[in-house]
This record gives sequence, structure tokens and C-alpha cells, in this order.
Amino acid sequence: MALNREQIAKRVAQEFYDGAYINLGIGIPTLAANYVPKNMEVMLQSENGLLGMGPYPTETQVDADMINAGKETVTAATGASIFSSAESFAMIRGGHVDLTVLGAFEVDIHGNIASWMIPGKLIKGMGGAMDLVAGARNIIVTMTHADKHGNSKLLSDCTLPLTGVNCINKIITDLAVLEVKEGAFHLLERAPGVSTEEIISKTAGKLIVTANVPEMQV
Amino acid sequence: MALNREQIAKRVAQEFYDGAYINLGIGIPTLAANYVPKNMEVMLQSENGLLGMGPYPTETQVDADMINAGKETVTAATGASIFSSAESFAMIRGGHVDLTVLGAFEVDIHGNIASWMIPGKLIKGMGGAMDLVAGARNIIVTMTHADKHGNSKLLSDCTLPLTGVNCINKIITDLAVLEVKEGAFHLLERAPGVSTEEIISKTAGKLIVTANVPEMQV
Amino acid sequence: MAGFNKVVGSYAEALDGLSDNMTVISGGFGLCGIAEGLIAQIQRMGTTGLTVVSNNCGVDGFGLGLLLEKKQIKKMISSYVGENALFEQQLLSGELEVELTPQGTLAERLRAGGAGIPAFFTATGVGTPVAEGKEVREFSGRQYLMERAITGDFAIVKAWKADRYGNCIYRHTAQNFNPMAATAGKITVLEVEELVEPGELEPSSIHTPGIYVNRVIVGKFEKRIERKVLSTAKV
Amino acid sequence: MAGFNKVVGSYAEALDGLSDNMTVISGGFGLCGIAEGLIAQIQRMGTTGLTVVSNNCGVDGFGLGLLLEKKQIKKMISSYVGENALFEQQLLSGELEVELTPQGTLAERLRAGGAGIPAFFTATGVGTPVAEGKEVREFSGRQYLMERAITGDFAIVKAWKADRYGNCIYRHTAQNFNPMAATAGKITVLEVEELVEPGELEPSSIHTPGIYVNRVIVGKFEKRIERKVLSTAKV
Repeated sequence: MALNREQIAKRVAQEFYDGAYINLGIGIPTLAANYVPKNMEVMLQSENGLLGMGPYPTETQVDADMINAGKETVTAATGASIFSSAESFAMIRGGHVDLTVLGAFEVDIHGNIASWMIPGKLIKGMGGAMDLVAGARNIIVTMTHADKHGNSKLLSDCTLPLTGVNCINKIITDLAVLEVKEGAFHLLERAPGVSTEEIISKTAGKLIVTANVPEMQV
Repeated sequence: MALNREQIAKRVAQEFYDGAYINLGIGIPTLAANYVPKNMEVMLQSENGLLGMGPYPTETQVDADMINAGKETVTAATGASIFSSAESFAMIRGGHVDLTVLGAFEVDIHGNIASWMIPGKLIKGMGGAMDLVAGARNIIVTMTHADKHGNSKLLSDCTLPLTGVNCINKIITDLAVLEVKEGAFHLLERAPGVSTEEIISKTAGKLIVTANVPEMQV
Repeated sequence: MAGFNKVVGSYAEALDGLSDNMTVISGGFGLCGIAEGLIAQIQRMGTTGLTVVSNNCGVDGFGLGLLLEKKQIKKMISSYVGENALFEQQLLSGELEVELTPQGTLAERLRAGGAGIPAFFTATGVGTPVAEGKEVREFSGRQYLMERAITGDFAIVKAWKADRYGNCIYRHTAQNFNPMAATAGKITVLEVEELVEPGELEPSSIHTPGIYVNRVIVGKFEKRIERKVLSTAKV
Repeated sequence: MAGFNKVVGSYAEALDGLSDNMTVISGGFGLCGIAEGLIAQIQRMGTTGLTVVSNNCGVDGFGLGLLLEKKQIKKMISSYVGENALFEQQLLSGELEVELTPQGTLAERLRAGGAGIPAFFTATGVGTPVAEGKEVREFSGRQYLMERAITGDFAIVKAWKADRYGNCIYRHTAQNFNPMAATAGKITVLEVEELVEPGELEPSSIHTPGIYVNRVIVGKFEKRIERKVLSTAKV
């Protein structure tokens, strides 16, 4: 069966590793912070200028001067540092963030991503997404495999305006984990109970499937 | 009579004004800091990362971690800030320093300056001089009018490798104060007792002299 | 010794010289770290035709949203403007122009503006609509866009503590775009929570040296929170 | 929870992986703020053919001068190298190559290297020997040089206090080139005076966030003074 949000977040968290600096986008990526394995320490970067983001505050900890890139109130973890937006993006652009996880509307077999703009709808802006996909060492997209009309979001070529080109390494959806390389999606894992056939039918871009694709552990 | 070092430094200090941020080169420019008029406050920038340079330290104040751009031990004045070399030169390059005073081998009528390299001699490097002449809002050169062989250092065209082009506004020598504009030196003041004729004879580049050039007040 | 006393007594003095069609750079991220009183003063002044450089444009009725209400903004240079219905309305009606710039590119363009760097190269935006009309250049096998510096006639900056020299520090993540804004204004005005004596701020901990600052005003801040999320809301 | 404990116990471990012909970026200005123990370790290792990026090259017998003694440096990228007789000798004999870079351009090239900016424009050096071979370009009527970023295989950085995450602060003007060096090394090694507990450094006062730092070693420093000048020496 297709994974729910929490299950996707759990699978995303399996990509984390001890000592990693990670930037998590709004939504499911942020949720993944709740599933950092015990005995593992990661440091979350928030692009408004906070390295070492802690949990949401208690009522008494709430401070208007302490927010994350989603403009939510947060706390700073022990060992955090706080800096300017220029410094924050120097970090991101310079390739110092180990892993970025973010959502998307579409991803294609070239590793292109479209995530910020749907023509005809109001353009709200790209925020830091273009910098993140251009700068992070390793970029994972997490999204549903198909849209609500059943149309695949894994395409041969993105149809929407791009956020970045040739930058996505891995995709974690409600149905599968896929690697993007050499002009194709490569199926690595499937959601428990989801057939390879279903994934094939919902993946519009070229998909490489080897025998015996393992199930995700979530 | 030609001014001595202290007198030149005194004349340089007359260019200071209340509230000015000033970078002073090694030698006579640094000496000028001793002649800041009373009731005037200026802030000295040292390009190794100190804004608000104070006096040299007493024996007990000496601190290896507190030096100026000449690598001399210094102190920080009240209201000083300390920062990185990148920030220091962002300040300089960005035109935030009001006045730079530095020495030179040669200056020409185009406002070019040569101050860092004599071919055939060992090249020691330009340090921050090229950044300073490219960045400061107002640049004053202070030097002797002629070299020890009597050759003018105010030329039609510099003969030595340049530090910067079209950047010098004013020159304060042991004989005169001159403005550089419209392809000529303009004589503003002469040293007490020094004749206009002597200045003319020791200025190789085009010199504009109006009647009744006043004497410097030093 | 008045040269370094940059403290002014009124908002009118703080923004003296601001006139129609100028470019104003505003620090802040969302409603965090914005110069509330200076924005309100611009609204009172009624200055129009402004180009405003700010990561966001406030919300309806607060922050830079106040300037939208009176149609004072001609153009926004921002990375994200999705929190504001009035913004949408003016954009669709053609009253407002917007130049969307990736957040990191915006921060760097402001830093470059303050640091005397007219242009720089970044991989951000290559192959996207942001690249349109920009020079693309390859370095070491990768493509980069040339981006231009931004400077402004005024910069309005919100700091926590400042001295009369304009040396200041920012509080927590209210730092954000403020340090770059401070360097990129021809006239930089600091609105601060607290004025301290020179020497009280540790020299090596000063975020913005006073050399960038022209005027300092002590303000009062509401500090509205955009999204209050508590630890009890999610596990 | 070992992932963020960057503290190593020996200089050998601190510079593990350094090999011949690598590029090493060194913080410091003159003898102020240099990683004394790491430099001494490079001398002990005998690594040769090094390209060293540093504003200066120490003095005879101290700082980077130690590496000149053993002819370990092939090339220096510096702004000022006039304090060292051995340097002069090796330069004249052709054993040593030097790339002179204006001080501010050097600082910015290192910052650019750490910040993912491959090149930028600056007015510094236009019309001078520094412009040779570089692209000149006009922006708003003024000419600028295109300068390239610098990165290194290793960066050796001297800090005052650091925690095990590598978060650190620098003391007074011993900051200088150290923060940029820290961002521009593939492997950045911090030699510090004092190790503190995480949380002891105020988050907003940290000069270099630990994300840039790979290894931390507690060193002992002689802190030699190059030019001791006292207030009594001049009025």
C-alpha cells in the first residue's frame, strides 16, 4: 500500500547519518526530523541563518526572534550557531550542507526538478529552493509518486518551469525509492505491498527495474 | 623651507574631519594620527581587521593578538570593532572608508600612483595598497616632492608599475599641496618660505599655478 | 565630537531625504527582524514609486504590507512574496512589478553591493526562468549565471543593541538579511531595541561595524509572530 | 553520537591525508593568528611541492618560514612577502614561485571559494600588473577585473576557543584571514587555544560555524610578536 506522510518521513530519515548537516524543506522533509534514529546526531540547517535547529518551543520558550525558514517559531539546539542570510547561503552554495531534502511538483530522468511555479497560478517565489538544489552535495526529493489525478510526477522531461537542472540524486515517494542516473530512474525499493507493475505504470520517465526489488523498511 | 616629516604629518591631519573613517598607510600617514585636532573625533581603520585603532600599547597592554596592518602592536579604541580580512576589504572596496592617506614612489597628472614595485629590486608585494586606492572615496598621497637625487616624483606619466589608475585626488609633499584634476597638478599651497618657482622646477608633470598661492599653516 | 553620534530623535529625522522613486533595502525575514517604526514612518510620509528590496513583503496590515496598502511600492525585489493577498491583487492588476531572485542570490547581491563587487557568478538558477537574459559562463566544467550587485538609496535595518557609533548586534535569527542591507544603503538607518554605551559591545562580536551606519533611532517593536508552532503541536 | 566530535588527539591525526603537491590555505596575518603547531607538523612531515595560500609567508625560522627552510613550498599565493630573507633567496634562485594578489582580492577569492562563487569582479588592480591576463569588464562606466575563487586541499586555521562541533571564535585581530581560510579547505583543521563545551559559545557570536570544520586540535602557542611598538616609543 502507498505510504502515508509519516511513513515517507520515516523512510527519508533512513538517509540521515551520524554527523550530517541537513537542510529539510517544509512539509514531509521537516517531519523526518522526528525520526532521527537514536544514537545518531544530525544538525539541521535552516536557511534563514540557523545551524542546529532544535524542537518547536514550549509556550514560555516562544521568541519572535527565533524562527526557521518556514517562519515557524523554533529553538536552537546546543551547539547551534546563528548568522546572516549571506553566510547561510555561502554555506549552502559552497557545498557544505551534506544533504537537502525537499518536495517537488515534478522530477525528470535528467535529475531536473520543478518545484516552485505553476504557470497560470500566482507566482509566490522560489525562496531558497534554487540555491539549495544548486548547492547541496546530495539532494533528495520526496513527493507523492503521482498527482491527485493519477498523473505521474516522474517524467522524461519536466513540463513546469525548473528549480534546478541535473541535481536530483534520489527520490522517495509514497510508492518507491528511486535513484536518478544516466538518464533514467532506477527502482531501488518499493513500498510494502506495492507491486513493481504499479510503480512502472505510474512512472512516466524511463525506469530501470532489476529483479527482486526489495521492500522499504518503514 | 621644505617641511620635515612631522610638519607634513601635521598638514595631512588638516585633511581630517569630525566623524571621518580614515585608513593611514605606514610612515608619515600613520604619524598624522598624532595631530588629530582636539574636539575632533576620527576613527582609524586598519585593513587587517580593526576599525577604531587606538594608541600603541603600554608594556602591560601588549598583546600578540592585537596588531595593526603594519604588524605593530596596537590597542583598540572605545567603540572599536574587529572583523575578518574579507569584511575589512568589503568596507574598503565598497567605498565606506572616507579617506585613505598613503605614500608613493610616483604620482602623475592622470591621478595614477606607483607605490609598490621597483623593477630590478625584489618584489615584496602590494599588500592592501591596490585595494585601498581602488576603493576609498578620497585618496591623498603624501611623499617628498623629489627623490634624493632631485628627480621629481610628480610626473606626466608614472614610469614604475602602477598601484592604481586615476584615483589620486590630492598630494601633500614637503614643498606643496596639490590637487590632481583635468590632466594636471594644481598648486593649492606651498610650504612656508618655499617659492612657487622651486615647486615649478621640481614638478615634472603639467602644473597649474594661479597668482598668490598661500603658504601652508603648519 | 558630534561626528560619530549618529543617534536621531525622531523618525522624521531618521528618514530625512527619502523621496519618491527611490530604492529602499529592508532587512528582515518575513516579520522577523524588520524595522517596524521606519516602515510605519515611510507609510506616514506617503513616499511613492518605491523600489523595495526585501526577502518578503510583510503580511496584510503589517510590515511592508503597510506600504502596499497605500500603493507606495512600484517594484519589489524579493525571493518569496506569498503571504500577502494585497500583494497578489496589485501584481495581477499591474500596479506592482516584482523581480523574483533566489534567496541566496538576493543575499549575495546585497553583500556584493556593499562590498564594491559589481557582479559575481553563481550556479543558482542555471537552466531556470531566473537565467533569462543573464550571461551564462562555464568554470571548471560547470555553468554559472552572472548576477549583479544591488545597492539602495536607503537601507532600513533592525538591530537589537547599538551604540552611538552605529556598531550593532542582532538578536537570534532576527539577523537574517539585516547585515547585508546595512552595507548596501547609501544612507543606512538602524532602528534598535536598545542603545548602549560605546565599549559595551565586545569589538569582536559586533555584527555590523558602525562605518556602514548613518543614523540610529531607538524604536518600539511589536514583533508579531507569523507562525507560532509549539512543541506540543507535533511530537 | 561521535559524528560531531571533531577533536583529534595528535598533530599527525590532524593533518592525516596531507601529501605532496597539495594546496594548503593558511590563516593569519604576519605571525598573528597562525596555526603554529600545524605548520610545525607540516615541517615534520616533510611534505613537498606545496602551494601555500597565505597573506604572508612568516619570518625566517618561524611560521611558514619553517616550510621554506626545508624547501617544502613550490608556490606561494600572497599579498606581501617582504619579511623573509630565505623567501627572497628561493625566489631569486627559481626554487619558489609567487603569485602576488592584492590583500582584499585574496581575502575575497578565499571567501568566494568557500561560498561556491567561482569568480567575481573587482576594481582592485585595474591598469596594474595584477590585471595581466585577466578579463576586464565595464559596469556602470567603471572597469573591473574578473578574479577567480581559491580553494585548497587543506586549510589550517588558528582559533581562540572552539567546541567539539568545530564552532569557534577568534581573538582580537588574530581573526584576519582565518574565517575565510576555514571555509575554503576541503579539509579544514582548527588549532585552538581552548576547547569549550558545546553551548558555551553564544550562537550569534560564533565566528566560524562548525559546518566548515573537519578536525579540531588543542595547540600550544608561542605567539611571537613581529613589531612590538610601545606608546612610549612615539607620542
